[in-house]
Amino acid sequence: GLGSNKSATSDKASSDKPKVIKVAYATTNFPITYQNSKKQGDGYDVAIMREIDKQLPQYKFDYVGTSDDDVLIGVKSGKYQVGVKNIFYTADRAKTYLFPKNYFGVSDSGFVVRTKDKDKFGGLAKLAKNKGKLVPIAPQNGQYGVIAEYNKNNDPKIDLGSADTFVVSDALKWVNEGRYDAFFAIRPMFEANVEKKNGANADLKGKLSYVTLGGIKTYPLFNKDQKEFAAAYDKVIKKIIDSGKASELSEKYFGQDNFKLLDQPFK
Amino acid sequence: MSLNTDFMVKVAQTAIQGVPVTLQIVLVALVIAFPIGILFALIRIYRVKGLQRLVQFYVSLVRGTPIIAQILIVYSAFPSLLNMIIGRAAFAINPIYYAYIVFTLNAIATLTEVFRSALQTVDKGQMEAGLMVGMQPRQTFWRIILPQALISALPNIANTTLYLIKNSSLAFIMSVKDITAIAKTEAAFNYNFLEAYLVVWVYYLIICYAAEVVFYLLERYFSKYRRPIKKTSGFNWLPFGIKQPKLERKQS
Amino acid sequence: MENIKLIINFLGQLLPAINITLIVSVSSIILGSLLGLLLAAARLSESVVLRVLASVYVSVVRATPAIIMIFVVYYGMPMLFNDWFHTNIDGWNRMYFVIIALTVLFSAPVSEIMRSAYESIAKGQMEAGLMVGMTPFQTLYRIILPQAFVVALPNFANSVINLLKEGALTFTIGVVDMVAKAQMIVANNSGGYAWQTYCALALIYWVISLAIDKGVSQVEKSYQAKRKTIAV
Amino acid sequence: MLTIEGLKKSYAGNDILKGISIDVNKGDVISIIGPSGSGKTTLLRTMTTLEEADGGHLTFAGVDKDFEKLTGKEVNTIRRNVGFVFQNYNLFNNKTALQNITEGLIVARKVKKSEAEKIALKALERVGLTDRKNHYPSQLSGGQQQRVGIARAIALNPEVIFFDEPTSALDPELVGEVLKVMQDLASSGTTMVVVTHQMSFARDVSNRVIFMADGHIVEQGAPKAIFEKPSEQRTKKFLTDILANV
Amino acid sequence: MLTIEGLKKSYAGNDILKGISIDVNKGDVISIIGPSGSGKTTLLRTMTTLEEADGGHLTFAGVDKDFEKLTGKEVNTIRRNVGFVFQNYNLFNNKTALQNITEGLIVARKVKKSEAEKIALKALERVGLTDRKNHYPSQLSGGQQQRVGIARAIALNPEVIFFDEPTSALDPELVGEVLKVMQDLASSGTTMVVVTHQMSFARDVSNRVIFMADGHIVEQGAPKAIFEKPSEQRTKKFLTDILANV
Ligand SMILES: Nc1ncnc2c1ncn2[C@@H]1O[C@H](COP(=O)(O)OP(=O)(O)OP(=O)(O)O)[C@@H](O)[C@H]1O
Ligand SMILES: Nc1ncnc2c1ncn2[C@@H]1O[C@H](COP(=O)(O)OP(=O)(O)OP(=O)(O)O)[C@@H](O)[C@H]1O
Ligand SMILES: [Mg+2]
Ligand SMILES: [Mg+2]
Repeated sequence: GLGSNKSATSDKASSDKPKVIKVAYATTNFPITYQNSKKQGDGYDVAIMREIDKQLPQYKFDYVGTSDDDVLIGVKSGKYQVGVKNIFYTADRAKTYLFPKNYFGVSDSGFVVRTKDKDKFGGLAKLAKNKGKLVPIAPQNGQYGVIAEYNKNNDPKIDLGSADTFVVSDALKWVNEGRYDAFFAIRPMFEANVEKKNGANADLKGKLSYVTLGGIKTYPLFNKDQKEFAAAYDKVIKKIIDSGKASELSEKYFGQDNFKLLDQPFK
Repeated sequence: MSLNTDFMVKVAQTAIQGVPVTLQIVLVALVIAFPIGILFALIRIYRVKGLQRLVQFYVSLVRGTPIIAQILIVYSAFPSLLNMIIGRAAFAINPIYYAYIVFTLNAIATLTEVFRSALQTVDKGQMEAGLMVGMQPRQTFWRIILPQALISALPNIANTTLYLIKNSSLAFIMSVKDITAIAKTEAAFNYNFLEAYLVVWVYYLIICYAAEVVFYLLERYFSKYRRPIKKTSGFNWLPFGIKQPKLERKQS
Repeated sequence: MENIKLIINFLGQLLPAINITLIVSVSSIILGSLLGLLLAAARLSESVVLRVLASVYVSVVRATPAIIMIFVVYYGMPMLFNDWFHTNIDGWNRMYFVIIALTVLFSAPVSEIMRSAYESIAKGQMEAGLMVGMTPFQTLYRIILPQAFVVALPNFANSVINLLKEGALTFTIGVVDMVAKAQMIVANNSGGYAWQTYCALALIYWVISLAIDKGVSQVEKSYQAKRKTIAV
Repeated sequence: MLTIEGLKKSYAGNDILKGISIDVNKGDVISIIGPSGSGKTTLLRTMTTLEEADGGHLTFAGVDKDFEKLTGKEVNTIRRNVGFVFQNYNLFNNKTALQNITEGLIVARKVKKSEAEKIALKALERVGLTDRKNHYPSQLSGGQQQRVGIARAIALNPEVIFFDEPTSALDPELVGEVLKVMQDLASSGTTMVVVTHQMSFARDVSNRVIFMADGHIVEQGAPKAIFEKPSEQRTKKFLTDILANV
Repeated sequence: MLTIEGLKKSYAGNDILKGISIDVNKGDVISIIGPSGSGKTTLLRTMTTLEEADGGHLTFAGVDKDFEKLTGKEVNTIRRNVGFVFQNYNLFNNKTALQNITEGLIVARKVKKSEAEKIALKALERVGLTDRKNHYPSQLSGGQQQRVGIARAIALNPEVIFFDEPTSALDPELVGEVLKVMQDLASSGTTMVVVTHQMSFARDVSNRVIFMADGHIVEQGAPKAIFEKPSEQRTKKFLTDILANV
C-alpha cells in the first residue's frame, strides 16, 4: 500500500551511517527556491536547509529540484521527507503535513500598486475599503491563503480571484494600465523587475511602488512520519536564527533582514 | 498515507460547477473549428493558389507553438491593445472569451489535418458520379464525399475532442475556472492536491467516456453502408460492448 | 532591437535543453507507436477479451490528464514494483518515468489513428495478398500498412507535435526539458522577460513542427500518384 | 445537337486523344468500339467535362465554345444535360440503391422527394432490381451494382446518355434485359453514346458506329457498312479478332 | 486432387450455398456458369478460405478436414497452393504492375528478387503489358488492371488457379489473347476453376462445365453434353437466354 517503502524512510536514524533525507525544492521560486546556473538547488530556503544539514551529522540531505505540485504530493506520499517552497502555515495544512514548531524564514510580502494610488490601495484594509481589484493569485501559492484568512476575519472583504501561476511582468503591466489595482508580490521580485537598472520592467520605475504588508513566517514541510527528524530540526533551527546566520542569508537573498519585519504588525 | 475522503466529497461537490465551463470551451471550439477545418482542408487538398500557403502557415504556427505562448498573446497582449482603442471596457471582457479564442484556434489547426487525411480516403469516382447526375461539386461534397470521409475522420475528431477536454484546464491561467481550477483552489487551503487530482480524474473519465460513446455512435451511423445486411442487436455500447460488427470495407 | 538580442540570448539558453526534449519525445514516440499498433491490432482482433481490454485501456488513458498520468506512473509504479517484485525503482532516473508516462499517453490516440487508417483501406487488398500466398502479417506489413500510413500521417503528425509540447508534464516531476527550462529562466529573472523567453521557445517548436510538416508533405507527394483521391 | 471538333487530350506528355471530331444528332445511338487503351473512356470523360481537354471545340445545350474556355456555369449546364454510366459503377457508397437514383433528382433537378422516389422505383424496375432498393452498393453483386448505375442515369432523362461499357460486368443473362432497356430508350428518342464491346448492340441497335484506335477515329459509318465492308485494314483486323472469340 | 463436400455458406440468415460438392482432378479445367447472384463468387471465395464456410469438408494439398476446423497453418498451406484472379482486380494500390507480381514471389515463395522480376516480366509479356510494368494501378485502364491481375496469378504457378470472371472487364480483342494464355495453361497441365460467361471458353477449353443456380449445382458434365443436351429445364433456359445476346 501507500508509503510502504519504509526502507528509505524509516523514522529511526541508525547511529553509524547518516540517514539520507530527500529535500524537495520547487525550481521556479526565485530567490527563495530555484536552480542556479550550476544546476544546483539555491535560494534562501535551500541555503537554510544546507545550514541545518551541517548541524545534523546523523542526517545527510539530498536535494531534488521539482515542480510545486510534486513537492506537495511527494512529501505527502513519503517520496520526499521534507519540502521547501516558501510555505506558510495554516491549520488545515497541519492536518495533512507535519509542520515543525519553529519557522525558518520570513517572507517580505506586499502589494505592488500604482504610485499615485499608493494611499488608496497600499494595504489590505485600504484595498478592501476602496474596492480595489487584486490580480488573481495561484491557489497553490501561500499568498492566496493569506488573503483568504484576512477575508475570514475582516469586513469589508477583498475580492479574491484565482488563476494559475501567471507571468509577473504582465501582472506589473496590468497594474500600471489599470486592469488591476494591486498585485500581491514579494519584495525581491519587485526590485529585480522594476527598481533594478536593466530590469525587465524598468520603464515602470516610479509609476509603480511596493508597499510592504509585513513579514510572514515560512516553514519547511515534513512528511507526517518524520516526527523525530522534525524534532531534530526544531532544535537546530533555533540556534541558527539566534546566531544571526539566518539574517545573514536573508540579507544575501532578499537584500534585507526579513526577520526584523516580525516586529511590526501585518497590515 | 491515507486519503482524506471527506475532502474528496467536498471537492466533488464544488468542482461540478466547472463541468459546464469545460464543456462550453470544448463545444464552442469544436463547433467553430469543424466547418473551418473542412474549408482549410479543402484549400490544401485542391491546392488553392495563395490560400494554400496561408493555411499551411497557420497550421504550422498554431500547432507548432506551445499553448502557453498563445495564451500570453491572446490574454495579456491583446486586451492591452484593446485598452488603447476602446478604453477600460477592454478589461471587463469575461476571460472565457479568450479561452474560446485560444482553443478554437488550436482546434482549427488540428481538425484541418484530420479532415485533410480523411477526405483523401474517398475515391475520386464518387465525386465524378455526383457531377454526372448534375449535382454541383459543393452538393456532391456535402452529401456524398463528407459522409464517407467522416468514418475515417471521427476517431481522430474524438482524439482531438478528448485532447481539448483535458487541455481546457490551461484556461485557468486566464482565471477561467474549469473543473481542474476549482479542485486546485479547494486544495490550496489544506494542500490535499492528491485528493483533488483524483476527483478531477473521475470527472474527466466520465466526460471523456460520454464523448467517446457519442463519437462511436456517429461512426457506426456513418459506416452503416459498409456492413452486411443484418438485424442489429440493439444498442451496442463501446467500449464495453461485447460484440463489435465486422466492417465490410468498400470495394474499389 | 533590444528584444531581438534578448530572444537570441534566450534561444542560447533553451537550446541545450532540446536534448532532453528530443530524447524523451523520440523514445516515447517509438515506444508509444509500437504499443499503439498492438492496441489497434487488439481492437480489430477476433478475440472478445482482447477487444474489451484494449478499448478500456484506450478509454481510460485518453481521459487521463497528463499531470495525473505522470503522478500515477511516478508514484504508482515504484509501489507496484515494491509490492510485487520487491525491487526498489525509486532511484531510477526520473526521465524513465517521464518516458513511460508519455508512452502510455501517446499509445491511446495513436491506436485510434491507426485503427481508422487501417479501416479506410479496401478489404480486397488483404484478400489479394492472401491469395498470392502471403500470410496475413506479411500482407499487413507490405501492402496494408504502407497505404494506411499515408492516411494516418497527418493525424500522426498532430499527435507527435502535441507530444513534443507536453513539456509541462516532464517538468511536473522536475525533468528539465525546453518548456521547463523556459519556466525556470522566467522564474530566475523574477518573472521578467517572459514573452521574450516564450517567443524563443515558440520559435524552436515552430521550426521543429515546420520540419515535421515538410516531411509529411514530402511523403504524401511521393504517394499521390498511387491513389485516386478527390484531389486533382 | 452535340458537336465536338478537334478534341485533344494528353496525359503526362502521352497524347491519348489526337483530335477527335464527333457530331451527335438528336435520337442518335452511337457505338464507339476499339481496342483497349485506344482512348474510348478518355473520350467520354473529356466530352462530358469530367476531364479537362487540352484543345477542341464544343457545341451543346446552348454552349458554343472551346473546351479550355468553358466557365464553371457552362460546365454545370453541360453536366446537367448528360447522363453517365461508369465502367466501374461508381455508385454512391453511402446511399442505398434507391437513394443513388433519387439523389440527383432531388438535389440537382429539384424534384420533390415523393416524386423522385416514384421515378426511381420505375427505373429500378426497368433493370429488374426493385427488391434490392434498400441495399447499399457493398451489399450488391457486381452485376447488380452496374444495373443500379444504369437506372441512375436513365432516371434523370437527360439529353444524351453516355455509357462506358455498361454491360461488361453483367451476366449474359442480364445483358439481354439491359440491352432491351437501351433499345427502348433508343426508340423513345433518347440520344446515346455507348462505348461497347457488345457487337450485337453496335450492329443491331445503334445507327452509327465509330471505330477508334490510338487516339484517332479510324472509321465511322452505318453499322452495316462498318461490319460488312470495313474500308480500313485496322478495322478489319479488330473485327476478325473479336468475332473469333464469342 | 481437390475435393469439396457439402459446402455451405449463408449471409445473415440467407443461405447462399446450400451444400456444394466438387471434385477437381489434376489437369482439370472446370467452368462454372450460372445466373447472377447464384453464388458463384461466394463458392470460389469459400473454397479458397477467403470467406469462412459454415459447413463442409475439404481435401487438398495434404489437408483433409472440415472447413470449420482448419487451423491457421492449414489455411496458409491452402492459400499458398492456389492462385486467384478477382472479378474486381484487387491489385495492390501501392505497387507497380511489376511489383504486384513479384510481391508474392519474393515474400511468399522466397524467390530471389532478380529471379522474381524475370518471371514477372514473362507473365506481363503473356498478357501484353510489358510496356506498362512501372505504372501504378490508378494509372491503368480497367482492362489493363485485370490483365495484371491474371499475370499475378499465373506467375505463382500454383496447383489450382481460380478465376472469377477474368475476362468480364476485358476488350473482346484481348479476351482472345487471355483465353489463349489460359488454353496454354490448360494444355501445360495447370488445373483451373473458372467462373465465366465466356461460353466459347466453357465449350472449347474446359473439360467439365458446372451449372449453378440458387446455391445448388443444378447440372454438371462434359461441355458437349451440357451445351447440346442439357437435362435440366433451368439449364436450357439459361443457355437460350445467353445465346440470344452475343
Ligand atoms: N490518369 C492517367 N494517367 C496516365 N495515363 C492514363 C491515365 N488515364 C488513362 N491513361 C492511359 O490512357 C490510355 C487510354 O485509356 P482509356 O481508359 O481511355 O482506354 P479505353 O479505350 O477506355 O480502354 P479500355 O477498353 O481498356 O477501358 C491508356 O493507355 C491508359 O494507360
Ligand atoms: N457480404 C454479403 N452480405 C450479404 N449478402 C451478400 C454478400 N455477398 C454476397 N451476397 C449475396 O449473395 C448472393 C450471391 O452472390 P455472389 O457474388 O456469389 O453471386 P455471383 O453468382 O458471383 O453473381 P455475379 O455473376 O453477379 O457476380 C447475392 O444475392 C448477393 O446479394
Ligand atoms: Mg475504358
Ligand atoms: Mg460474381
